[in-house]
Amino acid sequence: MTLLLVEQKFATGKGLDLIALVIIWALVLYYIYLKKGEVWIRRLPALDFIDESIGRAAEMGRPVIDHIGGGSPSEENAPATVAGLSVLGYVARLTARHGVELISPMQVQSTIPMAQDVIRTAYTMEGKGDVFEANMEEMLVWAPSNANLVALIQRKRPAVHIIIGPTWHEVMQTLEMAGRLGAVNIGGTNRVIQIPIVCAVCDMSLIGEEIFAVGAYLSKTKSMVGSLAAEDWCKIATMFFSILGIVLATLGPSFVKPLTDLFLW
Amino acid sequence: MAMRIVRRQVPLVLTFLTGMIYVSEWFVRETVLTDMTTGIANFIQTATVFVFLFSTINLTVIHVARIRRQLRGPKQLREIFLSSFLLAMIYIVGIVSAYYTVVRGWKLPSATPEYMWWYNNWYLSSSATAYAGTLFYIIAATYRILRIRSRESLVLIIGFFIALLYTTPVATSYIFGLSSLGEWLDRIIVTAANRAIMIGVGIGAILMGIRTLLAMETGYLGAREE
Amino acid sequence: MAEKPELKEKKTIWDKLQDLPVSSLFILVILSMSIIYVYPIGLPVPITQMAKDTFNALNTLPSGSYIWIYNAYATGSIAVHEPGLIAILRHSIAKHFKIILWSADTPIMLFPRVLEKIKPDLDRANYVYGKDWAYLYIPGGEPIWANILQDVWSVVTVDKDGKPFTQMPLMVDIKNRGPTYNSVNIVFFQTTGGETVDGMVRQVNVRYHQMTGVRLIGQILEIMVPAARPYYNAGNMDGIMNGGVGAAEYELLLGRPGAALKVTDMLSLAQLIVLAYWAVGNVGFFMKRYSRASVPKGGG
Amino acid sequence: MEFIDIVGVWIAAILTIGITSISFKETFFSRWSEVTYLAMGTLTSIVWFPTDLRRYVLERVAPGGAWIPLGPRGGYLFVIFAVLIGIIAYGRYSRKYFWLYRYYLSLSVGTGIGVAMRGFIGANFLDQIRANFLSLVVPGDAYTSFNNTVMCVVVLSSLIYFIFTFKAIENPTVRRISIIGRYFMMIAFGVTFGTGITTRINQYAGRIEFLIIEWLGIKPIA
Repeated sequence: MTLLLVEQKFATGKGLDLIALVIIWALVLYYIYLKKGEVWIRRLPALDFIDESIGRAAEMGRPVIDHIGGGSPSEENAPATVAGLSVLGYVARLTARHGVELISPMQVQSTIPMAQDVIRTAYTMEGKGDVFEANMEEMLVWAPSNANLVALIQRKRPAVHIIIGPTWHEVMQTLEMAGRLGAVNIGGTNRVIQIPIVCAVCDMSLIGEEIFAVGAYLSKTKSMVGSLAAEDWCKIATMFFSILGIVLATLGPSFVKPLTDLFLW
Repeated sequence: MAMRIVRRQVPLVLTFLTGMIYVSEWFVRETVLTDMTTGIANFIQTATVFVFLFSTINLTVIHVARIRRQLRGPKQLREIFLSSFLLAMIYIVGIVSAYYTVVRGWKLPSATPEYMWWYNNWYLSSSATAYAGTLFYIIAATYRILRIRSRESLVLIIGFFIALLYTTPVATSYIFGLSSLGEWLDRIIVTAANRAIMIGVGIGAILMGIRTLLAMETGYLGAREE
Repeated sequence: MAEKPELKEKKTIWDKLQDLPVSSLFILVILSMSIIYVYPIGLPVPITQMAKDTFNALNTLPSGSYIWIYNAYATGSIAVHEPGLIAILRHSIAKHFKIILWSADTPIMLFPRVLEKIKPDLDRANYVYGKDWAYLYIPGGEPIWANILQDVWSVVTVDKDGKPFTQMPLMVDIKNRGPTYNSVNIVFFQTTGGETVDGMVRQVNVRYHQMTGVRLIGQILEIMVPAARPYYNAGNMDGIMNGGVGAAEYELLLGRPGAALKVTDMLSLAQLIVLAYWAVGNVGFFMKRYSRASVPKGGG
Repeated sequence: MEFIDIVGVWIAAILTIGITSISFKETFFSRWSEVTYLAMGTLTSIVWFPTDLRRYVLERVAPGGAWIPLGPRGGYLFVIFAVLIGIIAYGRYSRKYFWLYRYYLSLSVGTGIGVAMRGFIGANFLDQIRANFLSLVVPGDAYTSFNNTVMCVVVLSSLIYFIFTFKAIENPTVRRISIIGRYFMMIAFGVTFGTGITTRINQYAGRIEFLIIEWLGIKPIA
């Protein structure tokens, strides 16, 4: 009876999804609260590059453009938008410290307040809250489409152009124009179709999931870095199951069937 | 302290609850949960109706700031002319068209001939060109950036070269084996590499989601209270 | 780019080859595309298996089937998606399918352009709006598509112009046939965003293919095909119309040459020009590097 | 053709040329076109406001509904609360009340994260693992066997490239494997870049078509 009830209440075909999600949650909690985030992490060269290039922008006296992409926060690109915002927060602290002009073009109306809060906090922490208040609207300039972004780049001639977040075709246009005008391009996106373009055109690029790791890396808090280890365990699990599946499939279709069924359960 | 809870903790709890409701709705067939997710989606839809002025306010404020500053040379004048033109267009065309859609019985703007004239001639042509204009950026990048600088870029360029030939109809009809080679690359290498990236992006996004729901990644709310 | 001390180095021909003004490339591409548009050569267009499958997915259905068309293209790709939509509509009309289109804001604004072109076909086949075809305004993503296939009446009850479904025999008929998925034989979607493909496969193919045998085809941009091809290979999609080239192939298969076919000449020529420029840049780069390497150290 | 249509075609042609010229160089003409486009894009949200207001607010508080805030249509209280939150979002212009909009944001981000999490776990993670279960030896079909082997190598080596926190990735052998993965990804990127050019040419062809046929009135030779 109870089983029947469970059967009725539980959506079919999603059994393993739920188990995997629970395991991932457990792993994250384990690394954060029990291991206290004591893990080794490999260097991401793109991040040192951000520091360097903003320093160079300060020497040249040219602005920095940081763009978080055109994803809406209430859709499935939300995680990438949040990742873009954490980079924006870091960049804003650096520009506040060096006294470089920061411009963050906004493509979606509902992300304007988010970016505003991030930049305001960064400037306040560096003791330059008044600079932000005076230039708020110029920093968060409304540029909904590719042509506006390109024109903004042409007008401002940035020294550094950062674009991290969910991006569509505008990434090609902005990166190329910024590069042609002599800016350093740093890019990263979660959208599989646009990754090749970012990777081919940028001076320094973050491929795919690296943009999610950046937030944790930049925060330098141990618990955040710890959660990256959970991510790696997921990849190890992927490899393990893939190899298992490949071995079973090579032995014969009847061997792999139980495993396939498990994944379809 | 109380303010801090209202300002900061309650939104974080709300984020957590909303996220969890959406995730559990996926797994459990329960009318209450479905109703809640539909309710939240509708709620956001309704609330989003009102953010439509953010962009206009931003442009207006920048315009006023430009005028307030002393006029300095032709460049400044040019900017002022352009932004005046911009705001005039937004206010006049926008408000008049909105007025007409109301007068015509609250129909879709597409049923308003006055607006459709603007849409077809002003908006459609410019947006279509802006989107399609990616062509010029991508070919400029091809010429300027795709140089064989290192072994890695050589590999990238081999893929690029084959793909560009493979998608040229005339080349596939004259070069033997090109279309099967291109299709093989597309079907095997690209699929496999995309799959690895998709797995990574998926895991990364889920972990990012967990960090956000656990209120560790609070970047979107500002890193901390001032 | 930090200010480097200016090295007074004479510009060689190789340097010049590397820094040809990009505007020359742009003008060359625009001019060649325009000229070949006016004086087409008619270069051959090979027909791929994918295009044949797409065509057959529609062609093998009995007449009187229901085709549902979801449009989600932006203004920028009207040159790609309009010919595709027109070809599919012409084919459906010729096969006497019942046609239901649905979309959000932008494609509705663009639809009059398409309607103008298919008007003769509609008249010839005596298609009546509301009886044989309908256009619905339904914004929203994947969750909404799931609801549409379950019961379209629960999502909307009026068409794009506000005409109630009760006055439309087609929609009444769909209601009388039970759940909406009984009246869906093939779904065709057009999109410029990658997420639509995944969502459509999940909602149409994965949920209903085994139950009702519904077919799924879609027209996507060429750049999205590598990401979508796994679905086609796995049989989740019965066919993919490969952007503008796919539309041209479809026009050829249908025997109604149209706008897409004219573009293929432009495509061939423009791509060859881009390749030529790219080659020139790389030759400059290599020769420069080669001559640099042969000069004794100290030059820069 | 009426006068207003002729004006329309001319404006469309001027804007087409103007927006194209942005990619060449910044000029007054290109800036004017860009500003026009910005205006048209921005005023769209104003034009749609009455429609959205009717559809998402007024129709939801139409008579015959309920006050209880649940269900697909939502109750009156729910809608009124949403309207309040929507208006509160303008609190961002006040330093004192800027925290108010966080309520709107938290729901919005929560939704996005929830949708992403539940969607990605199946489609991007488990389904992709399942797609890897390929037989390396298909009897009597060397070509498929070869293809499957290549696919497995590419997927596994690329995955190793993305590992962040295991010391093992500093091991030279593992490192070499991850570099192989990176090379495979580069080929894939090159292929996608190449097809990108095709896509854009096809799209721009539409603009050239417009200029030639509708503006210049030249009929192409069939």
